[in-house]
Amino acid sequence: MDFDALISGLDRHTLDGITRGSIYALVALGYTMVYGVMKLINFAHSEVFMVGTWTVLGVYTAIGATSGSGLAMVIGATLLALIAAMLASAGTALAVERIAYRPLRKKGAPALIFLITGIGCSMVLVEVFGQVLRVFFGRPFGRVTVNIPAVLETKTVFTIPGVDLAVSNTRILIIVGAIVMMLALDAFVNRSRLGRGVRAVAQDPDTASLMGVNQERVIMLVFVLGGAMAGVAALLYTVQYDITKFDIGFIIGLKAFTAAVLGGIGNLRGALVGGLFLGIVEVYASAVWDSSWTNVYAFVVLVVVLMFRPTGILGESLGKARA
Amino acid sequence: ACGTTDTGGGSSGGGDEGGDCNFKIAAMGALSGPNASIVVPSVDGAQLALDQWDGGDCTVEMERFDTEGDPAKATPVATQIAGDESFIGVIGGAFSGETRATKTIYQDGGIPMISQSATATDLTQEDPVEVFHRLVPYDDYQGAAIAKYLTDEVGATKVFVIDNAEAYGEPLADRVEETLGDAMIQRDKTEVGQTDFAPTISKIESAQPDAIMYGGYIAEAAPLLKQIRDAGIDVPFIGGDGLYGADFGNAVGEAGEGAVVMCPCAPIDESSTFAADFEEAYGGAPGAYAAEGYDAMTVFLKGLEDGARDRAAMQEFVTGYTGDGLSKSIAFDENGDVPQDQVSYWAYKNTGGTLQPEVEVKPAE
Amino acid sequence: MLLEMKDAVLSYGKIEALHGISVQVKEGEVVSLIGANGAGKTSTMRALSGVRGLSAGSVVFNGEDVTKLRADQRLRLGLVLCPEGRGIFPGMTVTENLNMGAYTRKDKAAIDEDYDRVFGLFPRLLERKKQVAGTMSGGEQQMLAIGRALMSRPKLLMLDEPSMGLAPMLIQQIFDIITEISQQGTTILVVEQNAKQALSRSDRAYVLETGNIVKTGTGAELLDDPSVREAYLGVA
Amino acid sequence: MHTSGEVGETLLEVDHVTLRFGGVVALNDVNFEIRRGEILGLIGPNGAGKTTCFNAMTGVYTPTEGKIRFKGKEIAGTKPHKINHLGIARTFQNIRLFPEMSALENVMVGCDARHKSSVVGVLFRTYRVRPAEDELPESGIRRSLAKVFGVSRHTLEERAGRRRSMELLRFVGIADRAHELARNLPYGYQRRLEIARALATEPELICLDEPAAGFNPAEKEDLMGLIRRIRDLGHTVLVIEHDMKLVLGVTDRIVVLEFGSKIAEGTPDEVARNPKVIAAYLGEPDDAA
Amino acid sequence: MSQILDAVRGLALGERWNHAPKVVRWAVMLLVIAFAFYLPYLNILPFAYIRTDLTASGSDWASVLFLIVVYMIVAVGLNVVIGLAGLLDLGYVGFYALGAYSVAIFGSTNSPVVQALQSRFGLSEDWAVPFAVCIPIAILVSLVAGVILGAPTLRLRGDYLAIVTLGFGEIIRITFRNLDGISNGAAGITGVPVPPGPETDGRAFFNTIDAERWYWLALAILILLIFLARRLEHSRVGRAWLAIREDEDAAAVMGVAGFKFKLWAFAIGATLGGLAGLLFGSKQQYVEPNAFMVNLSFLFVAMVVIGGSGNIFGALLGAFLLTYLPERFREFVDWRPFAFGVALVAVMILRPQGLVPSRRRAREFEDRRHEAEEAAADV
Ligand SMILES: Nc1ncnc2c1ncn2[C@@H]1O[C@H](COP(=O)(O)OP(=O)(O)OP(=O)(O)O)[C@@H](O)[C@H]1O
Ligand SMILES: Nc1ncnc2c1ncn2[C@@H]1O[C@H](COP(=O)(O)OP(=O)(O)OP(=O)(O)O)[C@@H](O)[C@H]1O
Ligand SMILES: CC(C)C[C@H](N)C(=O)O
Ligand SMILES: [Mg+2]
Ligand SMILES: [Mg+2]
Repeated sequence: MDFDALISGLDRHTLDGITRGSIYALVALGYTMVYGVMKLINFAHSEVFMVGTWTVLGVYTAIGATSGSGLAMVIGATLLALIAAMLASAGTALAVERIAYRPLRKKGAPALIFLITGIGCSMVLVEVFGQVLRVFFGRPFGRVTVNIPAVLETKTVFTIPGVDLAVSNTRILIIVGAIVMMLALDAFVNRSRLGRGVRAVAQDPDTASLMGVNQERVIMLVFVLGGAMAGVAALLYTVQYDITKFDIGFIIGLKAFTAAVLGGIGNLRGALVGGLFLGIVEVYASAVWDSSWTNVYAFVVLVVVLMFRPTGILGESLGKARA
Repeated sequence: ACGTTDTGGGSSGGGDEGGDCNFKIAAMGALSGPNASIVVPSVDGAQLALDQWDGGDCTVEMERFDTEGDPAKATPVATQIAGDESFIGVIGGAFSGETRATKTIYQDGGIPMISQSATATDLTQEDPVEVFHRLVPYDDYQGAAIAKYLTDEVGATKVFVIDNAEAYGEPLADRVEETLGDAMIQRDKTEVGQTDFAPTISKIESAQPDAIMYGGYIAEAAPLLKQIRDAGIDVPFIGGDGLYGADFGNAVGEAGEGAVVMCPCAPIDESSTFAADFEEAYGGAPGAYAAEGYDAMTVFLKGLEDGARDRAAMQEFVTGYTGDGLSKSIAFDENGDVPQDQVSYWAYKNTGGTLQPEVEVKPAE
Repeated sequence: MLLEMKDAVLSYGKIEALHGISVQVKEGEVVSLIGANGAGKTSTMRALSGVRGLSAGSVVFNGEDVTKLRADQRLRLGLVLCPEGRGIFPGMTVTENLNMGAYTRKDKAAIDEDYDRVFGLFPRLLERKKQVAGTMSGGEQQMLAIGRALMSRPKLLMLDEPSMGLAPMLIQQIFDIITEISQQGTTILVVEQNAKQALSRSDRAYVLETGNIVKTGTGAELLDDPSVREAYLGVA
Repeated sequence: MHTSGEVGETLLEVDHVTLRFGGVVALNDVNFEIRRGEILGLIGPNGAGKTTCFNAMTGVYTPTEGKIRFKGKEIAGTKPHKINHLGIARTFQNIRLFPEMSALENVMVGCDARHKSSVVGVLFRTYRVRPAEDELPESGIRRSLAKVFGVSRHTLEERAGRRRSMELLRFVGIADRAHELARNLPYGYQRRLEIARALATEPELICLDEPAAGFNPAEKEDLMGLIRRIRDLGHTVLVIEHDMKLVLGVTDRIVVLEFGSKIAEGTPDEVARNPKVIAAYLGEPDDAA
Repeated sequence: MSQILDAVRGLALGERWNHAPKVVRWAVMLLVIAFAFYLPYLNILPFAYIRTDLTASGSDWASVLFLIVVYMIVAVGLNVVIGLAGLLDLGYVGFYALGAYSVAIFGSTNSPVVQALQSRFGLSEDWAVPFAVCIPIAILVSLVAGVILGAPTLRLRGDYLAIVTLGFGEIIRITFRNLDGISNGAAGITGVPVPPGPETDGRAFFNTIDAERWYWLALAILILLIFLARRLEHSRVGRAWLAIREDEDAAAVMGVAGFKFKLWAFAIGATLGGLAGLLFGSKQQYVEPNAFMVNLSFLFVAMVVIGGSGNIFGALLGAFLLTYLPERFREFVDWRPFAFGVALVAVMILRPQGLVPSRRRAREFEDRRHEAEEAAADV
């Protein structure tokens, strides 16, 4: 136990926690949106994120971006990777919806079934990168950790005076990127007409259709938006950690879902709050003790929060429970 | 129209006294799943030894049993092998966990095992069974060797030791810590599947070590090392045999330049054709513990040549075996371990993405 | 003919709720649909609005065959249902619920006018503008549902038991509103248990019995029909 | 009915209850009592606080101020299922059946409220009782076994529950669709099923929230009969209803709420003539169709 | 798949079964049970092809049967929680682990706890808590864990429970992995005791080689548990669970003590999970934390759902298929997880009600499907 380390490095740990939490938060959006509208835990969402990281690798490889490329290349490659990852993740999310959920919806299947097809889809996607593609294309696919070139090299941009905390370009990108995306999404859902449609379907699909909301479109939109956010998360993740792996989604997905619940599932701002909170708690606790208990910290915090606030920190919002 | 099948289970098999020589050897390990890449080469190595063998009137087959490295999946496999008398030896288990879970089954079945890579100390030191033998030293020695490398070769006086809290990494790091004594300044634990090591990095930063040791596998070592280098920490990084393999270089990329992997495995003897043969048969350089796999098979084959025709005879033969192998000269002590003086530890340096032998280390004792 | 449903068959699993009924509504009319519990009134409304598909038969609205259109597509054509049991969005505020009524509309100025009109009709809603709809009383929710339907500026407004759960004074008011919007040019199809009120305010009416139409006529005719009087008006 | 007291004594007392939701005062110092054996009507404009009053009486909400006493015992703050055990049952304004259970099963859940089999008792049939002669199995061996070892309480309760549930379905007049899923029943049947389910818990006080909503006049007529028969069985009835004909026709006394406050109380005649009630609620007299 | 099943259903087995005389039902049931006990020796072609040890690299048939039955016990327990009470428990592996670890920690001479007791009370090195005492300990530990987990969390709404229970499973695993002084950490505990029995030629009756004895033991326990679980289902308790699943608030107003019954469901589920874990750990004679990863929880849920949640026999079938098929098709090594995922999706889409749904669920589903289809008829 080393509380001194936590206190003395509080600034540093907070920055680390926010960085980690930003990624959780972005991925959490996908869970929260789908849950809000369909009351469904989309288990395949972690793999939507995973596909995004591979897409980044694919783009870098295709255009030959490596660490040490020129500035134009760095910006171009990063932007291209961002767009590609958003598209790929959104596409994957949509495909999951089509293949695993829509047929069930048409048949009016109970909620548990969606859970199982989601788990099935998740396994399939993991195996596609861990096994299927390896058989056809060989490396880098397979069950190994893969290096992604650090196109955007980590550099200290400025040092916060007083606390002497070095802030790097990648961290700025992650934190700012995550927050901007969240705000944009939040504004979209709460302000735009389509966003209102999303909330209406969340609360009462039948009546929503009587108001002229196309339910199928809304559901697709939700998967696409959630997927795109996971794509953004994927790019930011690779920028920070420079790796991917066939099963990389699992832990992040688990944490992101925890974050979504922590913040109040179905609530977009809740995802942000939950993600950041979880990231910070994990880092603080790991600083005091060590990282081998990380999941325990996360879940203990979850239980404690839910005991006092049964619907998460900010409560539910998209699909508020019927009173 | 109803027939019955012969599924072994007792009387069948080829072990008739002095008669024909028809046997099977089982190789058990994670042939699928995330860890397959550190197991398959050794099983391939065993197969190569069998292929190169001129068995005379003996026909021997090797059967591969996939356990995914999971003890629960390994037990039915072991029961099957132990119950089928046509198996005369087992190569494996590749991992310590599955070995721990199955060695009593093999003991009950009286079938000798030779493990090519299970290094956990307790397998032979705490509750040894007669049938278990291994061609690798146990982690205590490996840990000591790593510590020795750190102090003698690197000259480190402030080592930061990290492990992955798992059955392989933790005891290894424990042993390193023990041997280093005061030369270790701080210890930290991570978790399998972790990719963000920020808390560990900040601990390293404030500890200001002159070397870092990691006990764990490639999947976590790669991001850990990258983040260490990203944070501008340039001190030497050294890991155990869990990092041994081409995948390490691939996964860590440029950040891995100069990282050191310790392995109780000598570089393949230049004069032997093993490397070339292996490459020809499997289309790649011999990977982790390929030579040990080859040696394990060779011991069993020698036993058959020697006239061992049942498990008891084979067990007796293996226990008393001495001979030169590819990886080391082989003999087993009463616990089933190869004698310490036969083992050579090598430090391999990651240069340009591949592991190059750097220096041999002899642990103290 | 604004709306024409022909030989409609609707079933829930093995239960057939409508056995081939035909309903017509002319532009500008107020038509009511009466019948006992389980007669199929709500089912008829569902079929017309597109919440549920037909297994046989057709629906034509404003000259267009809408049988294969979804509810949201029909709404865009001006066919609007205020459903039985209200179906307000419980987690949205009163204002947001009304907003949803104008979901497909883009004419901002006219929308604002309609707000005022709805708040004028139901001052209670204005008082509770910010209340989350799920916490309102049954009758308040009913007002909201009707107000929301009006926000869609329907060509044909279908109301499924609009007076259910309302206090006597409000029932009176609801029927006045129906008359009023009808005079403003909206065609109306209404399902009512309050048959006396409904019939006296309707141009025409249909009587449904166990999934079949058993009677039709002008409101006044049916009001005088002895069998109708006995079964639905509670007058022996 | 487990205990039955004297007809006319105070059964439930709403003692100066106030209930606020944030700024909304749903009940404002409401004060009235329900007497054993009567049919009491609770009326008032929409949003007056009638359903809230029910919710406070059945443990869904806890009053902000004031007390609610049932048979002299304070019940505010007691859990809903405990309140049911004390003897209050209700129906819901928005029907809330167990949609995927059959009508019969719905009622059996109600019956279970009075049953005593525990989980352990169900598993191991430990609690044996000596059955009455007519509860013994028919066949010889089992009959003698039952005589010697008794029958588990669970078995007896199960049989009794089934029998009673069928009786109740017959009582409310929907026995013909006993085995259909509740969700597939027509609205009117669902309303009646809710009443049967509430009756199954053997309440001393049964509260009906707009039982006639969605009924046509003929059906309302039937319902009035049903409510009277419920009272004749010995239950006390509290009914919320907007249909004046029904309310005036069936109740013994009426309490009128407006904006959360009680504005009148009395016999149907008195209330119908009360100018405050007319102004707030009834409108012109001939509207009560 | 679905055609075959429909064809089978066409035979109206269920109907016939219900109308068959009691004697016939008993006879058939006894036959089925007898056949189940005979299974390890099944050796008549073509049926023998279901054996897992027929192909090269196969695994021991009786051991696989044992694992199947252990998972069936799990499925019966989880079916109470998910299928009957409608509580989504994604951390069931936690109870399974507790059962296995209880018997290891108290019954193995290699366990740090036993060793500490030995030295504290000066007991001999061979002393450990006897197996017979370990059983109630394991049951009690898992039951108490069920209550401890349930008490604060069962008040949460449906899906929150899923993530909290998932967390519970992880906490149990990580705790056992990290607490070296109690559970021997990541290395696990060897020498887990086995049920006592007469020794035959130098081996314990329940040994590692004669797996069929383990299978019979587990099977006998399973049959007893099924019998008890069915009693629960068709009782006041089963009805209460159903009512809670449908509308908890309405159930409360009807006098159903929701919390109490949910807690019971949790406790019963936990106990069965612990019991299954106990059997597993004892047969394995070794427990280690990695045997209890989250994925196993998902697998358990999949068993219950694929078979048809709410129906014990569905859950049994699910447990059988999901355990058996990967073992039977070992030769596909690395393709198995992929095939598994595809199969999960395909089966659920073709038969969303599960392979053998309970009659209630099937009926519910039929209705809803018609509705959904009609609602969608226009798209
Ligand atoms: N979702 C459903 N599933 C199955 N059957 C249904 C469903 N909805 C209605 N029904 C059945 O269809 C028939 C007609 O019901 P419908 O709701 O149209 O009647 P209604 O005339 O509106 O009655 P009410 O006056 O009670 O509202 C009834 O027998 C009812 O049981
Ligand atoms: N949970 C809540 N939060 C906020 N306000 C509430 C809540 N529940 C009820 N109210 C308000 O309290 C008032 C009384 O509601 P209640 O449901 O008791 O009315 P009611 O008399 O039953 O009316 P109706 O006849 O329309 O059903 C209403 O104005 C309602 O909006
Ligand atoms: C292949 C090796 C990394 C296995 C490791 N030495 C173990 O004992 O588990
Ligand atoms: Mg209706
Ligand atoms: Mg009300």
